[in-house]
Amino acid sequence: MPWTREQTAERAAKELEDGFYVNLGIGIPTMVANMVPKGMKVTLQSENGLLGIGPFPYEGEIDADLINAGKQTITDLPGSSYFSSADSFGMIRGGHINLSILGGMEVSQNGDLANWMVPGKMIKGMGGAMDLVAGVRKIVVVMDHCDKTGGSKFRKECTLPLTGKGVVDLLITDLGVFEIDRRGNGGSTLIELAPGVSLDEIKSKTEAEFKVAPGLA
Amino acid sequence: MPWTREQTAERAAKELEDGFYVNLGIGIPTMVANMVPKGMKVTLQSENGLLGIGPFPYEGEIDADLINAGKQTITDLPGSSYFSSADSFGMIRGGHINLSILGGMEVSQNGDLANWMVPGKMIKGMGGAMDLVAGVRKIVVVMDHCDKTGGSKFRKECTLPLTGKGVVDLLITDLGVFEIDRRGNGGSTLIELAPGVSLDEIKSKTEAEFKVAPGLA
Amino acid sequence: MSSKIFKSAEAAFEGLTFDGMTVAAGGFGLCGVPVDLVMALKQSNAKNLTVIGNNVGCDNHGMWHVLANDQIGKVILSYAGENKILADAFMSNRIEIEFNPQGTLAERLRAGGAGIPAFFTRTGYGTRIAEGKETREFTDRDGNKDWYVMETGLTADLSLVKAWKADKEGNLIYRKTARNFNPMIASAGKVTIAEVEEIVEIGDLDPDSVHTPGIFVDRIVLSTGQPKHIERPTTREKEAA
Amino acid sequence: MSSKIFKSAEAAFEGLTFDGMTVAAGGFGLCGVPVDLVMALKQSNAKNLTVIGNNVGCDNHGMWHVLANDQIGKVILSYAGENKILADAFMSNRIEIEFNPQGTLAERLRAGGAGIPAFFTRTGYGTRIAEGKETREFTDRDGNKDWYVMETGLTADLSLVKAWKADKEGNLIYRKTARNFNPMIASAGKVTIAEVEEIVEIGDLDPDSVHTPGIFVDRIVLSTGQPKHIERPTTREKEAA
Repeated sequence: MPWTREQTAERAAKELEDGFYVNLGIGIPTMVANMVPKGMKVTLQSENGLLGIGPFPYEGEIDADLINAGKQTITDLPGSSYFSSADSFGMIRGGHINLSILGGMEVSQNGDLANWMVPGKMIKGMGGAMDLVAGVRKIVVVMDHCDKTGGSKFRKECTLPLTGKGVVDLLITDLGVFEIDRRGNGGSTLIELAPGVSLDEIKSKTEAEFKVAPGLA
Repeated sequence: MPWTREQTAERAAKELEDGFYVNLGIGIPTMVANMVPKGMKVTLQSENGLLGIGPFPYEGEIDADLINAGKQTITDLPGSSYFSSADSFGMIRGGHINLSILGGMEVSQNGDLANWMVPGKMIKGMGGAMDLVAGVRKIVVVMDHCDKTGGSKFRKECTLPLTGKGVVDLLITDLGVFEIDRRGNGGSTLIELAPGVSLDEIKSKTEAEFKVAPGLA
Repeated sequence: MSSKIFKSAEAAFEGLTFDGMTVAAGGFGLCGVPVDLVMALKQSNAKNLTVIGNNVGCDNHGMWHVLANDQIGKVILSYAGENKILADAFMSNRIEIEFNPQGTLAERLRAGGAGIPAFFTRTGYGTRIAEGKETREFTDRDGNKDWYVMETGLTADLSLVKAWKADKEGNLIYRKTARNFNPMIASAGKVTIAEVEEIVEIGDLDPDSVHTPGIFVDRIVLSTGQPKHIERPTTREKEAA
Repeated sequence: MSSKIFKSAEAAFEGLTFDGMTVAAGGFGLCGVPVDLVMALKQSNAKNLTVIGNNVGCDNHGMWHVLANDQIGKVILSYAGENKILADAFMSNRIEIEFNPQGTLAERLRAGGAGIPAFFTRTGYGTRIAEGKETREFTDRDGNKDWYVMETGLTADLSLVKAWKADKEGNLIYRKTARNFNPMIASAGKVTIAEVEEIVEIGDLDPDSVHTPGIFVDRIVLSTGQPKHIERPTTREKEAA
């Protein structure tokens, strides 16, 4: 049985480590914020200029000057800090953020990511996605394994315009988890299967070429 | 009679305008700080990170955390602001400082300036001088017209290593004032003589070629 | 001694606008937007503007009004969502949009203000954003070789920023995430106008805590106090006691 | 949850030093220098260091001690005055000095911390500083064509900074002109240690007034409170009453 959205987020949360500074994208990645293990310290960055994102505010306590990158009202925490967009992306581009978990439209077997535009449709813009994938130490992409028509979103080559070339370290889909050796040209390796998902099933639903970790074959 | 150091500084002070942000070098330029006309607002920048330099502190009120670029203890003023060296030189390089008055070893007729090293001697370093001459809107150099052996310091070409190429707008010496059309390739023009200094005298003491403004010839 | 303080946004605009000019405005979504100044830009009726900002307003808010008044020929932004007029104008080729990665846009504005004509960034390498731009390989601090894209600095004829507090020198302090693009945009303008919620006396701001030194601010206006809009008000339930 | 706070400069250095490493240290003259950390660097006895800073101490102070201990092979600085050992070592070719314009050095460190491998600046064009470097013509915002020099980002294996206050997250606030190179150096270190005059509780620093966010600070030590030296104490007379 494939992972649910919640289970996919829980799998992504296993990439968190104590002391990490993390940037979470919109959608399933946002759910990871509530899955930090007890006793582990993780600091969330919002690329519009906040380190230390707190929970959503109580009604009546919202502050128009305090939003996240998804334009939602949020709160800060004791120990938070605010900074400009230039300083924020200095942090990101300079490799100071340990981990970013992002959604994707397509990922290729060499770690290319497409998640910002579909030709012919109105382009909303890439916002901070291109900077995050270029700068953050480890990039985890969370997405459905297949599109609505059953086509593989994990591909030999992305068909959509890229957000970044050779940027994805780990791909988590509803069917399994792939490690991508984006720097070493070692390609992709399936390292986990969702419970009840067979190797044959994931192979049949994947266009990308991948190795299979020992123990899964 | 050539201008004294004080008179040279007073001549330089005529370049100040209301609302100007100004960076003053060490030596004669520093004296300009005390020559701002009454009612004129001039804000002094110290490139180590202060906008709004105040007077020297009273004894017993010195603060080791508050120095100018010459390492002297200073004070700030109401309305001052502190910033990092990167932000300070962003201001300078970005053309936000209206005027800098600096000392010089040699100036050439096309506006080159040498004021940071003498080959064979220990090099102290250029500090912020190269950034100032490259970034500040208007560069005024104040120096003695001749060196100790009577040689002209205003030259066809500088013989010392340059601080900046084509950077000086106005040269004030103890003998007179030269405008330098550093962008338009219009060369140098003598626009003022110190009282009692003749055109012949300044010509005989100057290696650089220069035009003479109408009224002085 | 002339004052930087102007009575109104309209007064602060006097003599500054012309057709074909470039205007940069602070804000991220509806947060930290100089709304009075943007309306004064609309009232100026200057045409064929190039507008720089993270976004150019969104439906019925901010720079959207200037867009709706048909004053904008080109926008330089990172996000064009939630803006139907912009989408329509773009899809029918009535407006040019130059998409920038958000961090690249922020850095281009900082560079423009700091006298840096160009810099290299890994952001966008191998994507459409790099097409037609110079690329080059550098080695990072960990010894990894990577390809980088050259991006250029951005400046504006007029910069419009929103701050929380200003003193009469033009020193600015921003509040929380309303800071966003405002500091770099303040530095990138040939002329910069700041709209602020409070004007305090000289000496009332802690000089160690000033975000934008007064040197970057030419004119200051007190905000008329329009309500701040929120795109996605989000709250949580109070836990049971 | 591991703590960023260490008991002493020596403790904070544990496991961080090695021969041939690059160390960047904040300070301008004797102002804003992490003196305890610099002495710990001396005690580490790591050799053949490359040291980055505006200056490398001055006679009997700061990084001069590390220099006097013969640990430094190369310095990257903007000012080498008031430092006899450095002058002697340089004139006798026992040390390499890379002179940088002060603003270029500051920007190179900022660039290194911000993932910018190279940028262009007008500073130094046509001088010795530009020799061997790529130069290129750009047009500035006023339409002036000028030549610019390409400079590269700088990072360090270890960065040593001095701040006024820190909280336990590593958020830093500097005091007056003791800020100088410290913020960029904090961002340019693979590992950054901050020496501070006061460690406050989480929540005691105003989040709008933090100069260096804690993400850039790995280890924190409380200063032992050595007296701050002043190179040129300068005062004025009290006016007659």
